[in-house]
Amino acid sequence: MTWLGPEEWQAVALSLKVSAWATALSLPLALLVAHALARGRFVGKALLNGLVHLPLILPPVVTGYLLLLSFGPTGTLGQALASVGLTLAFHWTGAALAAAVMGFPLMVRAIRLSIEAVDPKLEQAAATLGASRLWVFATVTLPLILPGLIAGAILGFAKAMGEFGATITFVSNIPGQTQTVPSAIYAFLQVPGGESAAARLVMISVALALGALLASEALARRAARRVAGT
Amino acid sequence: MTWLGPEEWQAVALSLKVSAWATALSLPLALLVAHALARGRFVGKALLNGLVHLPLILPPVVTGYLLLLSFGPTGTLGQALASVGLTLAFHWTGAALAAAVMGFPLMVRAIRLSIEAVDPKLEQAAATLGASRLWVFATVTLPLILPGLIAGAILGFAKAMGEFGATITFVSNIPGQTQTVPSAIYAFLQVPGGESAAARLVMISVALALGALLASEALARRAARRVAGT
Amino acid sequence: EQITVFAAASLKTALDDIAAGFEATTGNSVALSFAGSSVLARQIGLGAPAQIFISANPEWMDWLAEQGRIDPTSRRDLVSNRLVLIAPAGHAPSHPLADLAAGPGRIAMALVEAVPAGIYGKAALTHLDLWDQLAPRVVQTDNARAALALVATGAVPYGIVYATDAQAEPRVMPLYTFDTDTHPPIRYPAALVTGQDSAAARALLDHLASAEARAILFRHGFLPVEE
Amino acid sequence: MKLEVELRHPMQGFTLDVAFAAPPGLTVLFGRSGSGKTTVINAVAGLLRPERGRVALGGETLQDSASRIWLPPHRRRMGYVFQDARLFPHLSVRQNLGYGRWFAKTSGPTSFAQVIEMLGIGPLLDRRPGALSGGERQRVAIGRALLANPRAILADEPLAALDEARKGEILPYFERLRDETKIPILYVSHSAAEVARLATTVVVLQDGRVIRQGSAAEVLADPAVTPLGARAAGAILTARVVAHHADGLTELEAGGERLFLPRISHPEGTALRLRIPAQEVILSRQRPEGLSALNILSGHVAQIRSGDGPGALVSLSTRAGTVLARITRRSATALELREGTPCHAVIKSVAIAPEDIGR
Amino acid sequence: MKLEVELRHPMQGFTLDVAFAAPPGLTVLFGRSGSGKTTVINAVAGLLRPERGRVALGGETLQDSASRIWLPPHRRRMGYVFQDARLFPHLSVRQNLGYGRWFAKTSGPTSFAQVIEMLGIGPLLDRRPGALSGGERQRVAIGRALLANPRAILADEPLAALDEARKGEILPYFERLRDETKIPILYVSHSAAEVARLATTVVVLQDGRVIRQGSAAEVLADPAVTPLGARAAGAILTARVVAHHADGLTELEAGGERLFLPRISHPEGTALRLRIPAQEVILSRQRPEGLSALNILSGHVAQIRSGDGPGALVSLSTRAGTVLARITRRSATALELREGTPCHAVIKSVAIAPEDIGR
Ligand SMILES: Nc1ncnc2c1ncn2[C@@H]1O[C@H](COP(=O)(O)OP(=O)(O)OP(=O)(O)O)[C@@H](O)[C@H]1O
Ligand SMILES: Nc1ncnc2c1ncn2[C@@H]1O[C@H](COP(=O)(O)OP(=O)(O)OP(=O)(O)O)[C@@H](O)[C@H]1O
Ligand code: MOO
Ligand SMILES: [Mg+2]
Ligand SMILES: [Mg+2]
Repeated sequence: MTWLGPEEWQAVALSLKVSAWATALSLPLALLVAHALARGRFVGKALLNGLVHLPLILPPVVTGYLLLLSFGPTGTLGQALASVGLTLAFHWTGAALAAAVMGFPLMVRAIRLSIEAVDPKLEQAAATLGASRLWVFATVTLPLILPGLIAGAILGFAKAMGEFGATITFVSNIPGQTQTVPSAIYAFLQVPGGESAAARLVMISVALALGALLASEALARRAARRVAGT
Repeated sequence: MTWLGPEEWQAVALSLKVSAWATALSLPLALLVAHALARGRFVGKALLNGLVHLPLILPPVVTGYLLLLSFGPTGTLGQALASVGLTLAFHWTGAALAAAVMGFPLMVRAIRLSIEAVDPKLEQAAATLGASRLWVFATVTLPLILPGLIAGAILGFAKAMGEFGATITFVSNIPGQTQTVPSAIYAFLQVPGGESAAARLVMISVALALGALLASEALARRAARRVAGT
Repeated sequence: EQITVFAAASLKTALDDIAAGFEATTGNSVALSFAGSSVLARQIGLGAPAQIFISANPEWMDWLAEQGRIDPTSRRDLVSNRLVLIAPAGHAPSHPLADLAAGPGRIAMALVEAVPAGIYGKAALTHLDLWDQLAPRVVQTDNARAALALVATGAVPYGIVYATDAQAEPRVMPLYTFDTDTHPPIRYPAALVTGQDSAAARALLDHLASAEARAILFRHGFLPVEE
Repeated sequence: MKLEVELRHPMQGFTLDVAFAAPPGLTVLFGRSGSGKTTVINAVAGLLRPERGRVALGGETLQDSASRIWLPPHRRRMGYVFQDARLFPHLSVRQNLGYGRWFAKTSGPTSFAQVIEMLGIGPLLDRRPGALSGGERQRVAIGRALLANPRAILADEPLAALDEARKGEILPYFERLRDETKIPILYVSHSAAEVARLATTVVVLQDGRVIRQGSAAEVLADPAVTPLGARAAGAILTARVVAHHADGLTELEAGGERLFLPRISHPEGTALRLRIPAQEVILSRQRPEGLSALNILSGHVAQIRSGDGPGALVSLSTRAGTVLARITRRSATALELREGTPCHAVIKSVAIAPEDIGR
Repeated sequence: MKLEVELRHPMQGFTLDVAFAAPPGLTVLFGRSGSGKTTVINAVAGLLRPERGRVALGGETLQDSASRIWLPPHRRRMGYVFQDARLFPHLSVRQNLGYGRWFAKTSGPTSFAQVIEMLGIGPLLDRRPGALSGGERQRVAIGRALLANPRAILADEPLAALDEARKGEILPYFERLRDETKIPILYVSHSAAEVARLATTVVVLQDGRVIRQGSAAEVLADPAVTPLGARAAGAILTARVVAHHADGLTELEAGGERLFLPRISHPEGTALRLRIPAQEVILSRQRPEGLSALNILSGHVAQIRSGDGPGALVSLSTRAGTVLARITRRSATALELREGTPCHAVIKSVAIAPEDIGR
C-alpha cells in the first residue's frame, strides 16, 4: 500500500496483537470475576465490584498513570514482575495490560448479565446428576453464557482497538514497540495536515474492528440457535 | 471544604449533571436500538450494529472531532439544531451528548444481552392475552430486562463520569460551563505538582460513581428478586 | 543502535525529518515517541527507557532536573516559537485586537492554566489588559493543536496558537503576532536522560543543535532562541 | 361459533397436515405424545406461522395463506392455557390473573371472584409464580386465560398436573363454559375420563394427521373406533334426574328405564349426559337376581365386534339408548351372543362415576 | 436400602414438617396440589436446605442439621426426574441422556439402548430439547435420571404429560426397577392407577404434614382409609400365572382360586400383584350363572364400612385373599349383608386392566 508508511502498518499490526492478547488473557479472569459477582456471596463483593468499574469511572490518563505507578520500573508490582522476566512498562505487553484493564469492566458486565440470566434450576439439575460445581459451570453455565462471553470478548477487543489515554500514559508512544493505532492517530493529529493520514488509520482500524464484530455476531447467533434448538 | 476550589466544585456539579442527562436521555434510545438488534430483522442491521460500536473502536479524540464536525457551529446537524434553539458545541449539553455517545455501545450491549435472555414464550403468552407488541414490550419485556437496563444505565453513567477525550475535543474546557471533572483532572496533571489536586478530584468522582454503582446494584437485586419470586 | 527520543507532540513533523537525516548518515535508528510534555516527563520520572527528552516548555524539564532524572549539563534550548492570533482563512480585519475585544466570537486556546501554549496566551492577553474581558469567551482545549483545529473547522472564529501551527494549517490565517515581551519566553529545551545516555544519544542531541537540524526546524516555522 | 382449521407445516422430521372443524362446544384434540396437538394449537393461536393454512372463527378468517391474511396473536383473543404454564414471573398471581383483562374490552362470563374460588387460588394471590407448586402454577394459568374474556379457548393439558379432587372441582367449570357460552374450546387431554366427560367433538391426531373426527357420542360409542384405547370405550346416554333418595342415591330416567347413581347435585328435572364405560357393563342372558348392582337395562344385541385381542365389544340396543359392553370372547361364546339376542346389561351404581356425568 | 427422611422447613404461609421412611421398593408421595411433595423431594435431593432435618440413605447420613452434616447434591447421586423436565437446552437429546453417565463411576442397571427403546425416543436423539413436544421432553428427563446410575430415584409426576399407551410402556420399567434393584424410589403421582400399581409404600401428605403412611397393600386395602378418593380403593391379590389360553385369556391361580384376565405377557409361573378395584366388584348372595363375567370368588363378609355417602365398602375374605367391593348401601341392605355372611364376588376379566397388574 502506498498510502500508509511502514510505521503505520506496524501500528496496525501492533494494535491487533495487543487487542488480541488483551482480550484473550483478560477473558478468563473476567469470567471468574463475573461469576463471583453474579453468584458469589463474600465480604468485599461491593469492593471488588467497585474496583472492576474503576477504569470506566477514571479518566483514562489517570488509569494509565496508576498503572505506571504500580507496574512501571519503579513500581512494586513492576519490579516483582521484572524479577521474573516480565516487563510491562514501555513494552507492548504493557499496552495489552492497559487495554485489558480498560476493557475489563465491559467484559465483566456482559458476562455477568449472561450468568444472571442462566436458570439456576438447570444448574441444580446438573448437580443432581453428579456434576460438581466446577463441572456444572463447565458443562452447563459456560455453554449457556457463550453469547455473553462472545459479547464480552468483542467489547473488550473493540475497546482495546480504540484505547488511547491509558495506553499512551502507561507505555508511551514508541513506534514499532508501543505505538498502537490510536497513538499513531494522535501523533498525526498533533501536526498540521496530518488529518488525512489519521483518517486512513481510522478507517483501517474501524474496518478491522467491524470485521471482528461481524464474526462475533455470527458466532453468538450460532451459539444462541443451538440453545433455541432449531 | 478547604481543599477544593470553587471551580473544582463546579466541575463536580457539572460532571454529575452531564452524566445524569447523558444517561437519562440515551437510555430510551439505547433500549430501542438494543431491541432492534436483539429481535429485529431488517436490512442494515449489521450497519446499525457497527455504528453503535463505533465510539468504542475509535480513539475518543476522533469521536469528539467527528462530533464537532457534525454538531459544531459549522456542521449541518449543529446548524439544524441551532435553528431550533439547541446549542451543543461548547455547551454542557454537548458534553452530555459526547458522554452519551461514548457510553452508548456499553448501554446497548447490556440491554441487548438482557433482551436476548427473555424467554419469547412469555412474550407469546402476553400476546395471546391481547397485548399488542408495544404492550408486550412495556409489560413483559421491560420489567424482565430491568436488571440489564440498570446495568446499562450504570455503565453509561460511569463512562460519562470518566469521559475525557471526546468531551474536551467537542465542547472544549470552559470552566463552569463545560469543564467536567476529567478535564479538570487533566489540567491539574499538565502542571508539575498538580498531582495532589488531581488526586482529590479523582477521589471525589470515584466516590460519586461508586455510590451510584452501589445504588444501582441494590436496585438490580431488588428487580431480580421480584422475578425470582421470593 | 536504537535511540529513543521522547518529544513534545508539536514537534512531530520537524523531528521526523531530522531523525530521518540522522539515521541515514549514522546508521543508528531513532524511535520518536510523541505525547504531551507532561505525560513524557512523568514517564521519564518513573523510569521510561528514553535517552533524550524534548519538552515544549522549561517547567517539565526543570521538574525532571530537580529529581536528577536529566543530565543538566546536556540541557540546551533548541528553538523558540511565537504566539499568534488566528482566524479562519479569508477573514481580513484591519484592527485585529480591537475586533477581538469587541467580540462576540469565542477564542480557542490550549488550557490556560496547564498547557504551555495556553499559559503563554493568557499571559499575553493579561499583559494587553484584555484577559478579564475575554476570559468568558475562551474555549480551552487539551493541546494547542486542538485549538487550531477548532479555528480551522470554523467552529470558533479566533484562536491563539503557536506560529508554527498557524503556518502549517492553510485553513487559518494569522491576524496578529504577539510581541515576545508580552509573555514568558517560549523555549523547547532538550536534554539527555540520566543513566540512559550513550555516545549515539549524545551524537543525536548534538545533531539536534546542529545548523542542519535547526534549518529544518526553522523551515517548519520555529524560531532561533534569542539569547 | 365454529372454529375451522386447515394447516400444513413441515418441520424437521415431522409434517403437520390437518383439517378439521370445531363446532361450538368443546373439541378434544386427542393423540399420543408428539402427534402434533400443541403444534395445532400454536398455529390456531397465531404463535406458529404455518407454511400453508387457514383458520377461521365464526366466519371471520384469522389467517389464510392463500389470501395472505394474518391476524396477529393479540388480535385473535384466544384464551390459551399453555402446556407449560408460562406465568409472568415478575407479576404477582393477582396481576397474572388480571393481565388479559387490561386488554379485553368487556369482562368475561365469569367474575374474578368465581374463578379464584373455583381454582382454589385465593391464598396465593399475592405470591409470585416462583413461589408456587407445579399444580398451583397450572391453576393460575387456567384462570389467566379464562379471565381474558377470550373468543375461543385453547387448553393444552390444563389439568395434567392436578390431583383428582382438584380436577373434579375444575371440570364442571369447563362444562358450564361448553354449554352456556358460544365460544369454541380446543382441549388437549390424555385422560379418557376427561375426554368422555367434556368432549362435544373429538379429533384424533396421529403423526401430524387427523385420523378420525366426529361428535363425541359418535367417536366414543362407535365400536369400530376406540381412539382412547380399548379401556376408554363407552356409550353416552341422555337421562333426566327424577328424584334424590334418602339413602344417598339419585334416581334417573332414560328412555323409560330407571338408573340409580350415587347422589349428584343437579336438581330434579335436569337433563344429563351419562357415560357408561364399556368395561363396567356385565351382560346376562337371564335377568339377574340377588346382585349388588342396582341398574339393569334390557335390550338386544345390535352388533358384536371382536378384534385381535381376547375382548369383544357388544352394542346393546336398550330403551335408554345404545349401551356398549366390553366382555371376553370366551364369555360371548359361552352366552351364545349373536346380533338380535335378547340380553340384560348389569351396571353398578358406583361404576357410573361422578366425572362421567356431565350436562 | 432404606431412605429415612425427617424435615422441618417453614416457608411463607406454608410449613413443611414431615418424617417418614421409604423402605426398598417404591414409595409414592401422594397428596393434593400444594401439599409439599416437590418440596420434600427437593430437600432429599439436597436442592433445598431445610431449617431442620435429617436424611439418611441405607445408613449413610446425607444431611443432619443436628450434627451439621451436609452432602451437596452432586455427591448424593439421586436420579431426579423433575416436575418440569429441566433438560439442558444446549445439549442434544443424546447428550442430555448421557450427562449423568459422565459422573457415574459405574453404569446403571439398564443400558442406554434399553432406555431409549422403552421411552421411544430413538428418533429424537439428535434433536435439541427446544424441538421436542411436552411429552417427549418428559420422557427424555426420565431417561436422563435413570441413566445416571443413581442410588435412589426421585420422580416428580414423571408420567403426567404422557398418553395412556406411553404410560403403559414405561410403567413396567419402574416395576422392574422396584423389584430388581435395591434402590429406593420416591415417586409423586396423582394417578390412582399408577399409585396402586407401583407403590410398595404410600405416604400421604396434606398441608405439609404426613397424614398417613404404610405399605401400599395396607393403605390401599384399609377400608377406613381411601387416600385416593373412594374410587381408588381396591385390594391387592397375589397370583401366579397358570396358563395362556388360545382365546387370548390368561389363567391365574390365587390361593387355589382361578382368575381369567386378558392375555398378559408374563411367562407361566410368574408371581403377580393384581389390583382389584373395589368399584369393579359386584357381590351376589347366590353363585350367579349366565353372566358375561368370568371371575367369581366365594368367601364371607369380613367387614362393612359405610361413610356419609350412599356407598359402603365391603371386605370379603376369600381363599385368594381379601377382596374389597364398593357397593351402595341400598344394595347392602337388599342383600342383607353382615359380618360373616357368605357371599360371592363377581369380577369381569376386562375390569382387571393391564395397568393394575404388576410384579
Ligand atoms: N418459594 C416459596 N415460597 C413460599 N411458598 C412456597 C414456595 N415454593 C412453594 N411454596 C408453597 O409450598 C407448598 C408446597 O409446594 P410444593 O411444590 O412442594 O407442592 P406439591 O405438593 O409439589 O404440589 P403440586 O402437586 O402442585 O406440584 C405450596 O403451597 C406452595 O405454594
Ligand atoms: N421446533 C421443532 N422442530 C422440529 N420438530 C419439532 C419442533 N417442535 C416440535 N417438533 C416435533 O413435532 C411433533 C409434534 O409436537 P407437538 O408439541 O405438537 O406434540 P404434542 O402432540 O403436543 O405432544 P405432547 O403430548 O407430548 O405434548 C413432535 O414429534 C415433535 O418432536
Ligand atoms: O504538546 Mo504541547 O506540550 O502543547 O506542545
Ligand atoms: Mg404438547
Ligand atoms: Mg410439585
